[in-house]
Amino acid sequence: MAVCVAVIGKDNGPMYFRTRQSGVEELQYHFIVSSALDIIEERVQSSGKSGILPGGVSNPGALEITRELYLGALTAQEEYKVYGYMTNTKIKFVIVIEESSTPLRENDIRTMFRKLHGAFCDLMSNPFYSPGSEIRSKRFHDVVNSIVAGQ
Amino acid sequence: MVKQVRQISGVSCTVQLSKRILSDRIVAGTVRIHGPNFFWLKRRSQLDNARKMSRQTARIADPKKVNSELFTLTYGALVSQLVRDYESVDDVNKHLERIGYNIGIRLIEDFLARTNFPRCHDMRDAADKIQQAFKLYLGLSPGISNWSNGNEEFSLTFESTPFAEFVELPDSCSNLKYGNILPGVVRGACEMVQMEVQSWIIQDTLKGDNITELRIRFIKKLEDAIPAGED
Amino acid sequence: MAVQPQPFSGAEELPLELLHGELVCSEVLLSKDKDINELLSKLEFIGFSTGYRLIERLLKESPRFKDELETIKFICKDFWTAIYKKQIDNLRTNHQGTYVLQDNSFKFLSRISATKQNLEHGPKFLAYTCGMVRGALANLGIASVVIAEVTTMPTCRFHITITRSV
Amino acid sequence: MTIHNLYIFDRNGILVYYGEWNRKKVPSMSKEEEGKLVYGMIISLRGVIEKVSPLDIKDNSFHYRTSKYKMNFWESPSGVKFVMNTDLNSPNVKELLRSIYTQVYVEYVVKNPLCVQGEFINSELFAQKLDEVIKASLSYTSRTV
Repeated sequence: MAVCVAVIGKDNGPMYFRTRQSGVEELQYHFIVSSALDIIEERVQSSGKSGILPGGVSNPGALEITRELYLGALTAQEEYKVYGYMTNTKIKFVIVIEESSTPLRENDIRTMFRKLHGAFCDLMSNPFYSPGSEIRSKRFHDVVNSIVAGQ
Repeated sequence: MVKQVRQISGVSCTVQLSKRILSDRIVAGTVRIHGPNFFWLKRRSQLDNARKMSRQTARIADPKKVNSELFTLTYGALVSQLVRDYESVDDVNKHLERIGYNIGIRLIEDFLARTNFPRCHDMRDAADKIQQAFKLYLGLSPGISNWSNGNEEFSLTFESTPFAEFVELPDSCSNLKYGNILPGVVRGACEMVQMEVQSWIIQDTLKGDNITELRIRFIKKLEDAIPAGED
Repeated sequence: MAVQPQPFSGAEELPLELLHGELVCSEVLLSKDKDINELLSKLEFIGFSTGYRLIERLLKESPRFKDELETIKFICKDFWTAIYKKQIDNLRTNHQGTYVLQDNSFKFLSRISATKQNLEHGPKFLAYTCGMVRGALANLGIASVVIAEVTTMPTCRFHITITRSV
Repeated sequence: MTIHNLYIFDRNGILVYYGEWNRKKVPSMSKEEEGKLVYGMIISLRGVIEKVSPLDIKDNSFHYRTSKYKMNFWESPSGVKFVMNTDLNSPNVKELLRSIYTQVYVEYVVKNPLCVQGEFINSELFAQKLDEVIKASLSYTSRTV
């Protein structure tokens, strides 16, 4: 079950942060998301020119992680798993999933991100939304709600 | 860093603090969490594969959809520009209608050339053709309803306001008629086929109505210009 | 009789073409003192905003770009085709962040006579597209300056100078 | 077939274009005056034709012929009027006038944002495309007639 959904801007500042419950635990999620960003950066950097490295150890399949927008599981703790996604425009989505009795499949996670990305594109297409600013859209909020509610 | 944050308690300050942490990242650069060996190994292999895949290019899914999205976004950029340019929202509404009129008088010529339709003989006929034009140019299928008794007035109904599917009006624009280009287009197009009409939006999904309704009223038939010096 | 009827196509492209014509030629964007530079900057900004938002949608399903050149190639091929139904005819680069995109029959110039007098109107018809390219690149993390020139209508060139690439 | 000249009037009766290909007599008046005369004549003529018509059909085209030339009229549903003078051997040019409207007028006047409604069409591109259509029609007919 998704307990935290975050949208992080190009400048790595949060544009949207939603936790299932507000309160003290919110801070914890901020920290989890913040750490996840480091891993996202590592994963996507090697696809850019800056990642020229010596040697040539090959590991087929790893590529999917870099060129694909969906970045998969970033960290896994006992009580939660963190998943990441980065758009072509360097907007990062992070979803924290609480481990529960019915584990979510990879496809369910992908669907969540696709839904979130769709909602984000629609938000960006609103001429009255200024790109990069804090997200206050009701429509976007509704989509996130449906993700958190597991619909 | 973890410990540092966890030591702080109290909800009120947490959000702000965390935001600062997140944005400080730009200045501070990245912090590596994993052991360096693991990291480099992985990066190297990713790069290698990225090279292999370089021929695979991005593809745009549906070009036809792009047309309507491009129009929607350009129109949106125009409306928000006008909202910035003009102090009064009423002025923006007028300008949008005027732009629509100017587009309508050109669009109708293309429509006539394409379809080879003759002039409309009455409003029923006109309604039918306006509906076809919406389908042809915008891929929309508005409904026709609410005919007046004399068949001189009717409504075009849309499930939602055209070109506004992504729009959420800010509070400062509550009087903005976002789709006001449409009545202008209809007025301009009809005028070119000798029909003076009035057209206005009476329901708008952007304002919370269930549908968007465009009312069209026949005013009079326009006559050919009489040459100078004749009766 | 004499002339073979042309097959009609592209009805769905016409609304944008007419809207663009309105923006360029009507007075709606003109300030009271009819300052042409202000008009150009408004057209450019409308293009910028459109390009910035459009690229978000266009690349929703696409894999990430490898580098700057791949991004520019995308602009020349897929982006251009999506908007203008044709590719850029010629792309040149100095490999130091300057790219020259040449379109031999630019859509927004294709109805206009190639007279000297109309050449003055050229910048107005290109500003929206300059902005659109700059906006799309900006959202992809490539800050640039885009200027355009008309040599003989309907041929024109877009010069992209990268100022900062992320 | 010979095409002498072509007048285009907008829906308000203003002469917005005039072109000639094979006009042998130099006119004795200005283009504007001549335009007014031609427009006045076709409107009156159409009025008469409609009034005396034995059929209840409104047509957007007609022609009249003298012993030397033929004047052809076609009007778009939007009221743009085309008047073309041809020689007597020419077949009906109604379709030609229609294609001038759909392929040249709509494409290079209506869709050219620099062309303003009611103003004289000052576009070389339009003139060039019009010329191409006219010439194509001539070569076509000379081969088949």
